[in-house]
Amino acid sequence: ADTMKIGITQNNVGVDSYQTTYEKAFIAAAEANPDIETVVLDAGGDVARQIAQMEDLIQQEVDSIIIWPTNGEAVIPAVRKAHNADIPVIVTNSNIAEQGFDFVASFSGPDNITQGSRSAEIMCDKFKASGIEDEARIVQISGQPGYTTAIERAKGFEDRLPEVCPNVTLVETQPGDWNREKSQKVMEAFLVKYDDIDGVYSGDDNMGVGALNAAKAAGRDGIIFVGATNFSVGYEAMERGEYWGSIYQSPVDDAEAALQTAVDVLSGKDVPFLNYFDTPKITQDNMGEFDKPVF
Amino acid sequence: MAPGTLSTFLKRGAIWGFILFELVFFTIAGEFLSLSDKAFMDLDNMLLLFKQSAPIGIIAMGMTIIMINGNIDLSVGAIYAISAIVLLGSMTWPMFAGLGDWVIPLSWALALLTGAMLGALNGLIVWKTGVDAFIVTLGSMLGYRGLVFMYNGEQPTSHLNWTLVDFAEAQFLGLHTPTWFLLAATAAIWFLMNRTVHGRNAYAIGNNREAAVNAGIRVGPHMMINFVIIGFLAALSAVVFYSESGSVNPNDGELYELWVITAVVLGGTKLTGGAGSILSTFGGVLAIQLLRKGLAHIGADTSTVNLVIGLILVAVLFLDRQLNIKGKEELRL
Amino acid sequence: MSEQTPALRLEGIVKTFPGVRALDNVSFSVMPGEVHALMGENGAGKSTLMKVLGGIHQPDAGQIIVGEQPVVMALPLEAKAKGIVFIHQELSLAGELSVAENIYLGELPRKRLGLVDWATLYAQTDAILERLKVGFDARTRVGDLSIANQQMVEIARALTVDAKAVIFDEPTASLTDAEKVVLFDVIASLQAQGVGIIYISHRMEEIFKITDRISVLRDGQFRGTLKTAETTEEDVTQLMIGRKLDLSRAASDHELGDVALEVRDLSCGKLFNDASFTVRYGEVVGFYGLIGAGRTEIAETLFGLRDPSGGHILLDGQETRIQSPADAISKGISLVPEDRKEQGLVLGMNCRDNMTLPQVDDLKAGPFVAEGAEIAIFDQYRDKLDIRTPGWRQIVGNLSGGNQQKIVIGKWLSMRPKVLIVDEPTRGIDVGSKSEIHNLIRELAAQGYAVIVISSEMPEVLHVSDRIIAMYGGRITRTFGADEVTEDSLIQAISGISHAAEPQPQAS
Amino acid sequence: MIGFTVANERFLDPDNVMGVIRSSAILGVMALGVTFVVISGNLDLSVGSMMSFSTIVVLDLHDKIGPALAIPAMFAMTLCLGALIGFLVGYLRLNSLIVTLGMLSAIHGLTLTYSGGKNMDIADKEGTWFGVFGQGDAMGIPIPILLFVLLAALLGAVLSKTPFGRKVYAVGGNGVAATFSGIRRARLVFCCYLISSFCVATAGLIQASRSLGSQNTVGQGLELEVLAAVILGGASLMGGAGTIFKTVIGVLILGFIQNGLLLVGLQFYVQYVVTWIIIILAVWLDIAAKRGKLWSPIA
Ligand SMILES: Nc1ncnc2c1ncn2[C@@H]1O[C@H](COP(=O)(O)OP(=O)(O)OP(=O)(O)O)[C@@H](O)[C@H]1O
Ligand SMILES: Nc1ncnc2c1ncn2[C@@H]1O[C@H](COP(=O)(O)OP(=O)(O)OP(=O)(O)O)[C@@H](O)[C@H]1O
Ligand SMILES: [Mg+2]
Ligand SMILES: [Mg+2]
Repeated sequence: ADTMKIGITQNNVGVDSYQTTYEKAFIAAAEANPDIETVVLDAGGDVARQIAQMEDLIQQEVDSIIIWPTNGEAVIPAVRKAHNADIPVIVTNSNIAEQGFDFVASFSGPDNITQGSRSAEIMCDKFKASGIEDEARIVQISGQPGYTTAIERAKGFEDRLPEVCPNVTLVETQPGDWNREKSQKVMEAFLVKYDDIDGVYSGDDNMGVGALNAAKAAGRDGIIFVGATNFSVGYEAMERGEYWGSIYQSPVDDAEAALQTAVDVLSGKDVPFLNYFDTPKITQDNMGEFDKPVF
Repeated sequence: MAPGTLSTFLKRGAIWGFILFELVFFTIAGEFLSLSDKAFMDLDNMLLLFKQSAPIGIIAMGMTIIMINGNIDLSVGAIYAISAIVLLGSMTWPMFAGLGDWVIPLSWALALLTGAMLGALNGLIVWKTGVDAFIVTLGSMLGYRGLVFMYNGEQPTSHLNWTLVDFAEAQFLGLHTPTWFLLAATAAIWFLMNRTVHGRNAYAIGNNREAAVNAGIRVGPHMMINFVIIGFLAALSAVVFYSESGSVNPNDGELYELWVITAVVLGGTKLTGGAGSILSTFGGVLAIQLLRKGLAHIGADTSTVNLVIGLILVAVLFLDRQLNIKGKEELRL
Repeated sequence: MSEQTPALRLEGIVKTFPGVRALDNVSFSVMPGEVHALMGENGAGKSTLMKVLGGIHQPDAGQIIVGEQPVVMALPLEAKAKGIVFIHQELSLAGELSVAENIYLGELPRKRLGLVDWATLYAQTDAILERLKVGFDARTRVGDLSIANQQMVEIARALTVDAKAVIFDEPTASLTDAEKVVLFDVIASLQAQGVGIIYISHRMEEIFKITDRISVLRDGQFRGTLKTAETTEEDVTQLMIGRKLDLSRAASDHELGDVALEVRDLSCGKLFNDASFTVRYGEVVGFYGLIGAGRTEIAETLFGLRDPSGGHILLDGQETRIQSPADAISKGISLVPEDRKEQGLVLGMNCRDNMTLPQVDDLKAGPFVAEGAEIAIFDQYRDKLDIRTPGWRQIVGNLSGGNQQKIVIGKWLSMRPKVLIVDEPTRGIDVGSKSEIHNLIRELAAQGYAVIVISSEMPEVLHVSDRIIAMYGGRITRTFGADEVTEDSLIQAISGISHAAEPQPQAS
Repeated sequence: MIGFTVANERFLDPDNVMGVIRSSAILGVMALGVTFVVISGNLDLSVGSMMSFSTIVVLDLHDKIGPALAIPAMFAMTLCLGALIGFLVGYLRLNSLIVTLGMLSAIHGLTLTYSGGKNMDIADKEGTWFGVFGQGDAMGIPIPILLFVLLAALLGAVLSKTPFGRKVYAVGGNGVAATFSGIRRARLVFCCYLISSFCVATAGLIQASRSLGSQNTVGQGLELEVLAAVILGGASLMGGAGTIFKTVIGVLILGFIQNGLLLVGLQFYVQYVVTWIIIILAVWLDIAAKRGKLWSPIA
């Protein structure tokens, strides 16, 4: 068969190691397959640039486009253009809005809402185990304002928590911008402000570890830290027993799933429209089952 | 011909030389590195180049006059986002419900008005308080961004109107709608700066503010007008872009100020004010978009793109400097 | 004249700045068709008074009467509207704009829709430039003009409106004799049109040539008005500085030492060619020439600011290359530059810091700057040069023009160089201080310094120099000894018509 | 300030005040260097990205060659970057805004290449003494504060008392006149960028030591905050004005605003708006006091 030319436009590669690892894994997976050639682009978080990249990929007549949307709705017209040019589009990591489903071949990625719910469950289970499920007070450090992933995780968490632990109060939420240092500052202020914090939920482990550092520096023990996207720092903190749990999500799986979906679509296989890969809970109890994350 | 337009055009030729270099380089490199069978200089690709330059380019025109005037505006990215929110948000407001597609011009007007007013607010503060524009707009970059988030929290504001999308994607005489707006903005601003009293006074103010004051030029209103114009253009850029894309994230437009300023300075406008040319800014905008496109064309990865963009900026400056050296007789300062 | 109403009248004007009472109850008036000189030492308050008149400063007390009406002018714009045109002491131009736009700055002719009426603008400008007999046209970028020509642009502004009164604040400070003639013609024609003219200058010969009356300010106070025809230089000076001037040439005859500086066939591109001359210890060499003659460029080359394209520089008989000003300073060369605002001073810095700037590296106590030593230097030269300032902490930008110039001179004198080059040293300096500076230059020579004086004022060159080098078009045309020089031969030498033997400079 | 105290009584709690100063230390140290650059009439927008670089490099080298060697190695590498910028701006006379903007991007690329895009963490966090710079105490004062204060005192003295400092003001105030006064402008600007990069390296050290692990974007966006602090302190973008002391004030104002707003617990976007208002009011009142008039005299 001819080689397949697959273009990908990622959201914002430089911003965290998840996305960088994703990019590397994607390139590695593509190189491993002699039938695939790829153009790997990064939108740098800018919708306008991403749309321009879509147009460029269409103009370069690639066979398929994978997009990690910077904005699940803004890219729909660009996706439609690809669709009209008979280029199948695969959405990766975070989905586009429903209006655009008609123009998309498949979505491949994690389910961020479910991730948020699962974090709530991890946190609640731990409170129950410690017997404080009726009085616990928690704070949330969310991801960068405006990012779908940040929004969905927060939503999943906030919706699920009252269902499983109705008496736990979420006292305040502030964004940590996916940034460990920023999150540490936010947590420092929380610690000054609230004498009683039993749990911290952060949108990813990077921020979670920042919060953990703040708590350690202030000498506040006994706080339950739960995150998402288990980074290696988070994994290590769990090994040390300082950090309770997270969601295991591998950018390598994410990247390989997206590429495989594209290949499947191009070779005419039937693929499910929503192609979630599993992102299980990871806590100090079961972490032995998981490899340490590479990022 | 307005004074010096042609000669400054030639003197600031570095940017056009650089564009030429980019074209040649990416064409040749593309032969070896690109996956695509299409040439880099393919007509469609060049048409896309203009279209894709529009969001930054339209704002850059406003930034040029602000900088010629001796000020700077760091809040354009935030104004861009607010205007986009007003544009898309207002289309779904219940009070406009019965209007059908007539809501479009209304929303456009509202968005443009918003931009102009936010610009006016900046201008008014700069004028009346005497605080440096850098600080005022650094502040409003943050403050306006706060307003963006107030409208819809962290949620994107969306309204996909296919009539609008079709209009924005249309091509007239081969050029895309955004290209037309970019060209119109460029022409209008060129005319303003080279043909009108306001434009010439703006140059004088940026060049030697004391002299302008002594000559009886009212500095405040001129600055204010320019801030209104850049606000308007930031909104116009948003209107053009979001008509097509239909959804705005609250952090859209972040870092636009830096890209815009880069384009303007690449075009030879002085940060200290008083000198600058609209056409060269146009060149600066094209050069940046060409660079992004070219690097994508040859498939450079993220770290390379960052590295190369940075080094190229420095290289262009260096080239420009070499071109402008008057010779060995020059004073060594 | 006396029964007419004055074009302009000032009554009891008071203006204070922090630490300075710049104007203290000043009253005077200007008749239509009169050229009225305003004189006073540096810092006496002349510019301040005119700025009050021009709407740039607001008086603390007193009133301004134009025609019959008392007026309040909150803005320069309003002064202009009242027919008061102000030609500034410091150039007030936008260098990036064209000559025409600068002349009509703030009042560009308009068409509909706020468009500039370029045709009218250029036509009017060309007419004005015609009258001024200058060699540039309306479309030239002002930044490309020499200082003298920029000054002419400034002067051209006086001709743009139907003025009631025109204020010239030291217009000739950076003009050479050729342009002065033109300026005086302009003033005469304004006078003929019945415009009242206020003329500020430190040059007595001009004052006596063109003015009708002279008003004198001293330390911000009005000292009286004299009829020019009925007074003498001595009287005016007496009124200004409160004593008589000693104009005799001090300490002129002393032994000359060895050759300090020798320049052989020095060239720099098209700026100047094959310049050869020597300066001996104890000698003052004057450079005289028209604008663009290349005197400044030679000085800049000697100071390491330009790369010579050929020739040799010998200091104490040793051939040297001067790489940079720092290098020049370390080799004992100092330059008092011609443009004090751009080249001489950091306007936002205080007086002391400006004065000690070139030697701040040497004034150390441990790792720090020795403030005591600095203040000592400042005090020494403040007294020596009679610098008027409330104290060393004053920001230089707030000093009067002449006092700024003195700071620059003090800065380089305090370096105690071997070779001191002064470029237009007395530009904007009052008569008293001027003769002090002349004496100082002579004194320095007597102490054994080698001094080069570049000046566009013939009396000055004649007064201070042991030898005079005349330049024309980038070439040295002739060298005069103090005894052989006459005004006529000097004028011939600088206009390229002297000495058939000298090679004629190529037109460039 | 009063508002914050009323809104949350813990604002003036010594622990909180100490905390704010400590977390401002990183920003503050960088601002010290940028003050030199700004006074000399230039800009430095690369400090954030350079700080990420320093942090990543020292963390990486920590495990490879040990902290004792890693620290000087990181300083050397950061100073090289500073020297490069200094060369471009000082000797080649390129526009500093664009050069440093370009370097912002280029150094980010360099960092990504260096780290392979991964987070960088010290493997044995318990067993290293490296944490002392960010977490340690000396005589009850946190080391970051101590470093900040020492560096501020040192650089403050350099700027206000030494010939070098005097020349920085001169070059920023009027570069041409400074050259005419025999100041080697290129060398001086070069030195300012070296100082700036030294400060950045120190900030990177504190940052790395504080969290013993970090990400490629740790310094992202700090350049504007640093600049805001410097300007808030009264330095002029035109050069020639500003002091280290005022910069420290600017840093603290910014730090306390951020902390105060967090303590009040406003929505983050309300914080944005309030920060905007406070910054403009602060600068406005400052210059209004200087000119003795509330409204600007601009016609
Ligand atoms: N803006 C200002 N702030 C403070 N002091 C000032 C200011 N402007 C002028 N002065 C002071 O007012 C006094 C009068 O200055 P002015 O410029 O009027 O002198 P002048 O007579 O024009 O002198 P020159 O012949 O040197 O030009 C001086 O002592 C000067 O230092
Ligand atoms: N014929 C000319 N062609 C080009 N440029 C000229 C010409 N005449 C004068 N200039 C410009 O005018 C400037 C002033 O000349 P310069 O400073 O050498 O004169 P000068 O002899 O020092 O006289 P002064 O210092 O009294 O003005 C020169 O640097 C040059 O740029
Ligand atoms: Mg004066
Ligand atoms: Mg000269």
